Amino acid sequence: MAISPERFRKAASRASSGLILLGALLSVYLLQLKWSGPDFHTRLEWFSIEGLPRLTAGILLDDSAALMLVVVNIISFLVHTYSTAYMHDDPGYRRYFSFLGLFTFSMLGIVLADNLLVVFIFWELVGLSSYLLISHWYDKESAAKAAKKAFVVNRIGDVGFLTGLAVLWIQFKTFDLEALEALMANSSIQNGQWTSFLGYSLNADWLTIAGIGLFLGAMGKSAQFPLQVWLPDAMEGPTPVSALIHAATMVAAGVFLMARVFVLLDINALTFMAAIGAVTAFMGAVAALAQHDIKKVLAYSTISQLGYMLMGIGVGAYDAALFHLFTHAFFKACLFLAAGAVIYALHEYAHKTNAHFDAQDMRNMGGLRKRMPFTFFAYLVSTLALIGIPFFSGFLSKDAILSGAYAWADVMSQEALSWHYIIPDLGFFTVVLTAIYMFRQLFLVFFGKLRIASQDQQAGLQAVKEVPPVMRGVLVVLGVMSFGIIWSVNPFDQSYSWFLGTIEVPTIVSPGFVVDWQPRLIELSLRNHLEVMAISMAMIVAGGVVAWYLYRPGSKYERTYYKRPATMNKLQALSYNNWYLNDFFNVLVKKPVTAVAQGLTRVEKQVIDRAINAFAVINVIIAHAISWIDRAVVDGFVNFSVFFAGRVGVMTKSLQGGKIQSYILIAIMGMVLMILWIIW
Amino acid sequence: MLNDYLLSTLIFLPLTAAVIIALLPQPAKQFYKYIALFVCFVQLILAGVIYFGFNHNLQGVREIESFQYTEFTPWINFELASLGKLSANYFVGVDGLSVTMVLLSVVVLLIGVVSSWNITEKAKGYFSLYLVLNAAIIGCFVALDFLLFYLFFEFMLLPMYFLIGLWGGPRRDYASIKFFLYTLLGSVLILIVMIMLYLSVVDPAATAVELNLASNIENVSPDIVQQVQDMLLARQVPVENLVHTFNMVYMTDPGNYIPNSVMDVQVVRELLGQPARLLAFLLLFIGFAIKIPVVPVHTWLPDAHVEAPTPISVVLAGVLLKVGAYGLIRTGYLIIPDGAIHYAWWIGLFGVISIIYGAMCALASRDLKKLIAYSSVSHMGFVLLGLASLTSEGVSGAIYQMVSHGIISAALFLIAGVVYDRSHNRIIENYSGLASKMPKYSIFVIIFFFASMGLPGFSGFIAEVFVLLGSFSSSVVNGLIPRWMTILAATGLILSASYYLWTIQRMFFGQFFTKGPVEANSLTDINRREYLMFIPLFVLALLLGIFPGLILDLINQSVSLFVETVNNHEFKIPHNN
Amino acid sequence: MEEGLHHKLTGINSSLPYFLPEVILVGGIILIVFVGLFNIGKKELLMRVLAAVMLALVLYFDIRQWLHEDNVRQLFLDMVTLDRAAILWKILFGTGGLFTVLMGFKYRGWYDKSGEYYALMLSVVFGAHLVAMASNLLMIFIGIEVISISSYILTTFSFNKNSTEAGLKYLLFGAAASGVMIFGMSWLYAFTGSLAFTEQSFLEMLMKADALPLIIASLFVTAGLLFKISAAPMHIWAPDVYTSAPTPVVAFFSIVPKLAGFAILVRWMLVIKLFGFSPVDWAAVLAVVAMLTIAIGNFSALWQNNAKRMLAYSSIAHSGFLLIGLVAFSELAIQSLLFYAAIYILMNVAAFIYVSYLEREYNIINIKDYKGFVRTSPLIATVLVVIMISLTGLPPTAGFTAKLLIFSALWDGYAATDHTMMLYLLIFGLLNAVVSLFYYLKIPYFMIFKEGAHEGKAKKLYTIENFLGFFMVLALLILFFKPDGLMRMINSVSFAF
Amino acid sequence: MTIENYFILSAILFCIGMAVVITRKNAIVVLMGVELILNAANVNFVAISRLDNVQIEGQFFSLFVIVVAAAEAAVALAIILKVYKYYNTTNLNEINQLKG
Repeated sequence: MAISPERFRKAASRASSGLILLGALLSVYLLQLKWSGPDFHTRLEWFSIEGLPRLTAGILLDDSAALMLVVVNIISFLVHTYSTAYMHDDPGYRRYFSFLGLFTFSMLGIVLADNLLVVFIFWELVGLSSYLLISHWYDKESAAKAAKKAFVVNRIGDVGFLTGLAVLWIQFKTFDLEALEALMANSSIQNGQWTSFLGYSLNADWLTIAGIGLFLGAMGKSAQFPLQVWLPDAMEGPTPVSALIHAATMVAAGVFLMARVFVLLDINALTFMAAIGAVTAFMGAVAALAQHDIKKVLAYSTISQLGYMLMGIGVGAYDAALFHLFTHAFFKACLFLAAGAVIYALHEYAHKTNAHFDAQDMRNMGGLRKRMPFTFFAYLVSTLALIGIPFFSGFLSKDAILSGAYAWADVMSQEALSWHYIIPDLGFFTVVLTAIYMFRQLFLVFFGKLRIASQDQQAGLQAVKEVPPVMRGVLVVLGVMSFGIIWSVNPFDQSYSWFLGTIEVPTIVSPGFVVDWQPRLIELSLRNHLEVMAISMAMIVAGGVVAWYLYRPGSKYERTYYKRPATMNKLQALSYNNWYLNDFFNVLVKKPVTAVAQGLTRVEKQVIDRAINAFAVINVIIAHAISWIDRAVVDGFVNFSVFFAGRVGVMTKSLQGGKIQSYILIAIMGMVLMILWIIW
Repeated sequence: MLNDYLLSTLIFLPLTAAVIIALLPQPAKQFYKYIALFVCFVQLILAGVIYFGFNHNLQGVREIESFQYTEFTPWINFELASLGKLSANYFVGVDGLSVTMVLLSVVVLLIGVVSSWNITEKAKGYFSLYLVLNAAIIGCFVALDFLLFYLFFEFMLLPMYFLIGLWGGPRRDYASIKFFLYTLLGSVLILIVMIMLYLSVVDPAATAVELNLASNIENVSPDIVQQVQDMLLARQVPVENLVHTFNMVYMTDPGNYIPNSVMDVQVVRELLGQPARLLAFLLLFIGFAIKIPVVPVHTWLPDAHVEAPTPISVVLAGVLLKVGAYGLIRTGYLIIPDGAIHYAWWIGLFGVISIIYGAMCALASRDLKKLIAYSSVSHMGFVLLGLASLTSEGVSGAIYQMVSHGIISAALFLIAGVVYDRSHNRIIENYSGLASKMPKYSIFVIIFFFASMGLPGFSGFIAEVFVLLGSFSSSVVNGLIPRWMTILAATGLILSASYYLWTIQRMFFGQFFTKGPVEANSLTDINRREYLMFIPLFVLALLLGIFPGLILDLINQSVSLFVETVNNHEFKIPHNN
Repeated sequence: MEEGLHHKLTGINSSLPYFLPEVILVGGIILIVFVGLFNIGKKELLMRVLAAVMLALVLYFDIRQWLHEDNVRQLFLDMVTLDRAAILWKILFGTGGLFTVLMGFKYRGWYDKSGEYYALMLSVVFGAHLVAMASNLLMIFIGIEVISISSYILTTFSFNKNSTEAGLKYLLFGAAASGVMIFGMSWLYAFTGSLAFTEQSFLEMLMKADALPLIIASLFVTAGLLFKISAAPMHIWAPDVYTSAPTPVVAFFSIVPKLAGFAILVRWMLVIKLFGFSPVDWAAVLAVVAMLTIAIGNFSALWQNNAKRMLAYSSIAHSGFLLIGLVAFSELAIQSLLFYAAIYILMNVAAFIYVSYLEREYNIINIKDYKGFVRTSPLIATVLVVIMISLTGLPPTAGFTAKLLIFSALWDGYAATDHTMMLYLLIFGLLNAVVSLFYYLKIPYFMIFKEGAHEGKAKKLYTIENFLGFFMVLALLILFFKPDGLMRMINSVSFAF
Repeated sequence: MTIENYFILSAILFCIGMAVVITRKNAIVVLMGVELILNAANVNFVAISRLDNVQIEGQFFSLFVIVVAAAEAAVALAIILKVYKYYNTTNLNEINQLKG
């Protein structure tokens, strides 16, 4: 793509879309082949280091990977198609598509890799393409900064990932997932020592550290607390990118990774993950409440949903989490692309009316429902899916997670009241918040009047036009995927879902795991399904009511929204600023690092030289005589060792006073001293 | 026939060319660079011959007969009065540890010539000095005789001194003298150890000849060597028949040490209250650490880099720093493995400190070149950490990192050179939004910056990952490096991402403008010659990132023997509690 | 009585054939002084050729002795001992003398004094020959005084204010030093009743002597010898003399009298150490002296602006390095000392040749004046760089080999005796090699890095002394790559320990 | 008279000579101081030589010392004359152009 000449830009982008479509079709075919069949695994020898098992790289295709393949390919294809329209005037068009291609390639790499090292490689490449795509409009300072932030924050997670890899490596000397599973099953914990089949032994805590380390990688990529700060900023990238990378696929890679290594985790790591997931889900939802940027709301919502998924994995609801990953991929992509359509339309509008306003700020929107029906319906459908209304996909998957979480709390607390219940409770509470912020957005964007037009009287709502057919088509496809019926015959019960029916929860093999933990979870989650559904329905209704009350067209909020400052009170500020995490990072990490870095430079410059000077000061007797020579020293001999050497030199040559008798005296004194020294 | 003299050709070709350039009359000025280019190109071809003819299964390291392309010519032989004889030989050869370094140097030196294309001022001196430097570098990597190694090691200093001092930036005087003094200090420390070693080690083959056990050196069988060693241990060899040797391979064999000599392996001699061998290792370590450079003794590097002309920075970072690490491997680790094990913790610590400290300083640098220079400090820290771990992964990673850093840092300094050539200014704040003004250049910058921060797909990733894995598993395998060091070192990855990305953000992204003395119009995109330098480096970095086997296959056997040798050394470990 | 006299006369008579080089020297001195009386054209050249021929003859006979004499010979009633070590030293003196004579004497005064100049040169060489062979305290005294008195006069041969002042200082200091020395000798005579210091009885008597007087006496004598090698604390005369004397004389001073001092010190140390029974720990004393000398030489040289004065201090530092051989004092050490001495002659003379060439042709006196000289003559610049590297002791020059050997010897001495002083000296000496780089590098630094006024063609490049210097530099390089020959020559000298 | 008395005499002479050398400012007087030192040695040599009647080396030595001292004095006086021509003084404190 990058090397294709400018005039073929359209053709080239179509070709790449076509290729991805081909990929998508192939992946569907693969899914067909693979579905319920045995796992497909090939290995190629990659390279070797003497004395160690050979490093291999290969493809491991199991059900989840095959599904993920389809999701990635389809959404990527749709986004490619969408982008041909959305980006079509952009000067960086070719660059954009080549990076998009790079991204799709690396994402597929993550999905297919059979080897954690290879996963890590593609993991980084995905990060790179994310970096490049966020900074697509690199001349925007904020975009450049956001890209940097995304990469650096991800790096923090990567260090954890690497640590996890390193622990697995020293125990098992391999990164191959299947081999790891087998070896992990063969390792044992005795007296707090974790001994592997190969005979290496570590403190049992390292098993947890390995799990948490890998999870740290996922935290970075999937924007989990406290590393979620980069995702909202990443919205500086083009909207299709946000849809593909920062909503549907890349950020889900963390969840996917956790699913891949699920069997290797121990109970502490899982618990940690569940807690982090729940907290993130809650925090993301809160942060989404007070945003004004249409994409930021969605970004925080993504964070929140990713929190759900990781919580799902953490509570052992592996299948539910993956299920939510897939459903979420579609409806969130749909939401983003619809938001992109809105932005696109407003851009066109601004262009037409020569108005200057922020096309992403919801304060400028309103009433778009009438002019953009397609977009509105796509938005509506996927919003409903996100909130978890029955008949929509999100309902199925989210309820699966929640019931899993509830069952988990039961199991963990052994039916007694313990802190474990906070986790499903946070999950339920998030449902309320989700309903509130999504309805808020829906009302503010699509209902009421176009607020920017009320200020700019010349051209009203009429000037807003629906987006081109290509984009509309994409929205339709994605919108359809949000219906529950696609995923389950019985829209009220996810256990009827073909998805959950096929995906089996793998058995955790890490040593020290309670054997009946997983069966009990499944049993309990089947039992509490109805309660959970009831509660979450109640929550949604509550949320919907609150949202209607607060944000319905004509409400006080809606009327004053156009002129509304970013935040009105402390609580909103907390939400708007995403719990002040950025400042937290600044104060806790960035400032000290910068300070230390500058301090070290200063140390370089001053302290070392000063130390040498101080050393020289020991020669007090001669120091004064020397100072003027210091000033006279020119031409590059200004070096600290010269200070010292020079001082000695002046002392020695000052013996040379010019008076012959003092020469003799010095010689005699020298001899006398020597005699005294010998006699001593 | 060619194979017999391949390494010598590699060394003496540039020397000859340097003399030719020096003798050519002034009107032949424009040919100097072509001669230099031709010579480096021939070297590349010869190195290619070495690469493809290299037998992967021969280990070298401590087995004198499994070195390849060896050449042996007696050099200095005379009696040392009451101590026996002194023998230094012109003994060169490569094994897996050195062959990679030779390949790397040849490539980087060729790139260096290309990037010197615009040097017209005092071109004669420049190119002849460059070629002398070239010869010394190659010599360092192939020498198997300590004296020969030391000769080449010292011989690098002077050309470098002049190259920085004559063609450098405004503060070149200071930088060059600082460079010279620092490195000379280092080599003096190495000299002490060299004296200690050759007075303690005998050449069993030559001694056998002296003892009339064999007619000449070629006829000495392993049995005879064993016999000599037994006699040595039993103190049956008359003093006048001892042949003191500088042979670095013999120095790795405990059997060749004279009983009760200073470096003796059986009895721990003490110097200044310290076991002599440990002290010797320490001296070697400090000596080479200056060259690597390791943090407390690194301050010459930023100055030298900032002031050096671009091609010299390229060679300095690409190859010269590796000489330090290579020297440490070849001498410190192999000859004094007991010291290496004893000080492994400290070496690892200094590695980690270098990683973090270098990255911090890079973060605070305002000068692009200084930033890259400090990043070199940081990256060479990984080499040290990998070596300290003494695991296959770690050591392979360390050597891989040397190669990788050689390629990538060369490219980075070329990058800094591109801006400097055009605007004579390297202060990061003076630039913004170069991506719009110099798009192709920016692409290369981003590629190499990411390569340098260890992005997978590039060579640096493999290297750093294996260093980290190695140092992490060290705690289980041999218990040398604690795990927290690895985790700390891994945070260096975050820092490197921050300083590179911050630089990209400040210099290349955003609206285009320039400040200070920078002329906006002078900033033109890269030309064909610069492409010619960037593309091979890019291809190499990528190739090595995707097919690590290209290098690992060469070094595997040697590294495995190296690790085994050092870990299971038969030298008595001095315990001082 | 009669018989004794006869015996003595025949002894003297039979000694004469082995005294040929010295006889030639004396003859040469007389001849040159005689010819110098006539005022003829191109007198300097004639004198120079005459002196060179004489020295070449001396060298020839020295070398003949080297080739034919394998035994130790006591000559002139045991006043002098001719052994291979002495012959080797004599060869070095002859070579050094020849080199400096070839440098010429470029004084342009109202009256040509070259006759006296060369005659005095030869007499210094003569004194050095005597000293090298001396086996009697009287012989030491005479030899040293012959050297000294000639040197005093030579110092003034610049015929200017400074030169005369330096001559006076040199003389007063030297006179005091020799006074101290013979006072010490008189005490030794008192202990032993003999002046033949190499004899067994002398040693036995010394061992019986009281410690304190013995210490004082032997230190007094040693101090007189240290004066000749300009070692601390008896070095103070050197910088003044070296600065103001004519450059060839300085080159000469830094070689022949100094090495003569070492020649006798080696012999003297052997005696005074009393097989290790000496009350003085000579290794420690000399180590301190060596360290002081190195430090004073190096550190003072750092601040010198005058090239000659810098070289003067550098030669003091080199005395310190040579002293290391005496500190270690093993066979290896003395051989290394000889090697170092040989190399030192080469590099020092070469340095002075070019410094004096530049001084003469370009009036370059201060180091700053060297600015940009590389543009005038890259060849000379390169040669000077090599010389400076050699003086610093870096490869690929013989200066490195010399340092390597002498430090090896010191290390071996340390390993054998565990004398901590030696270790300190080793470390100190090596670190000082780094310090010395500072000032040695100054000349190349100014020559090459700095822009200067020098332009155009080199003047009078093709002179004998430039060629000589060039060959010396070549020799320095060759002796690095192949020191075997010289070393084998030195190896054939055996030292009884 | 025992031999010790000669030693004491010579020691005193030596010290006086040294003191003169160090303290007196006139170059010629300093030279005389040097002569005193030499004579101190001579006294020793001759005195000890008395114990050794066969070889009388000490006496020869002192003869040589006297001769050498004479030569030295001749040279010294010549140089001092020269110095006087340049400096118009023989005060050693003022003859210090060379230093450092």
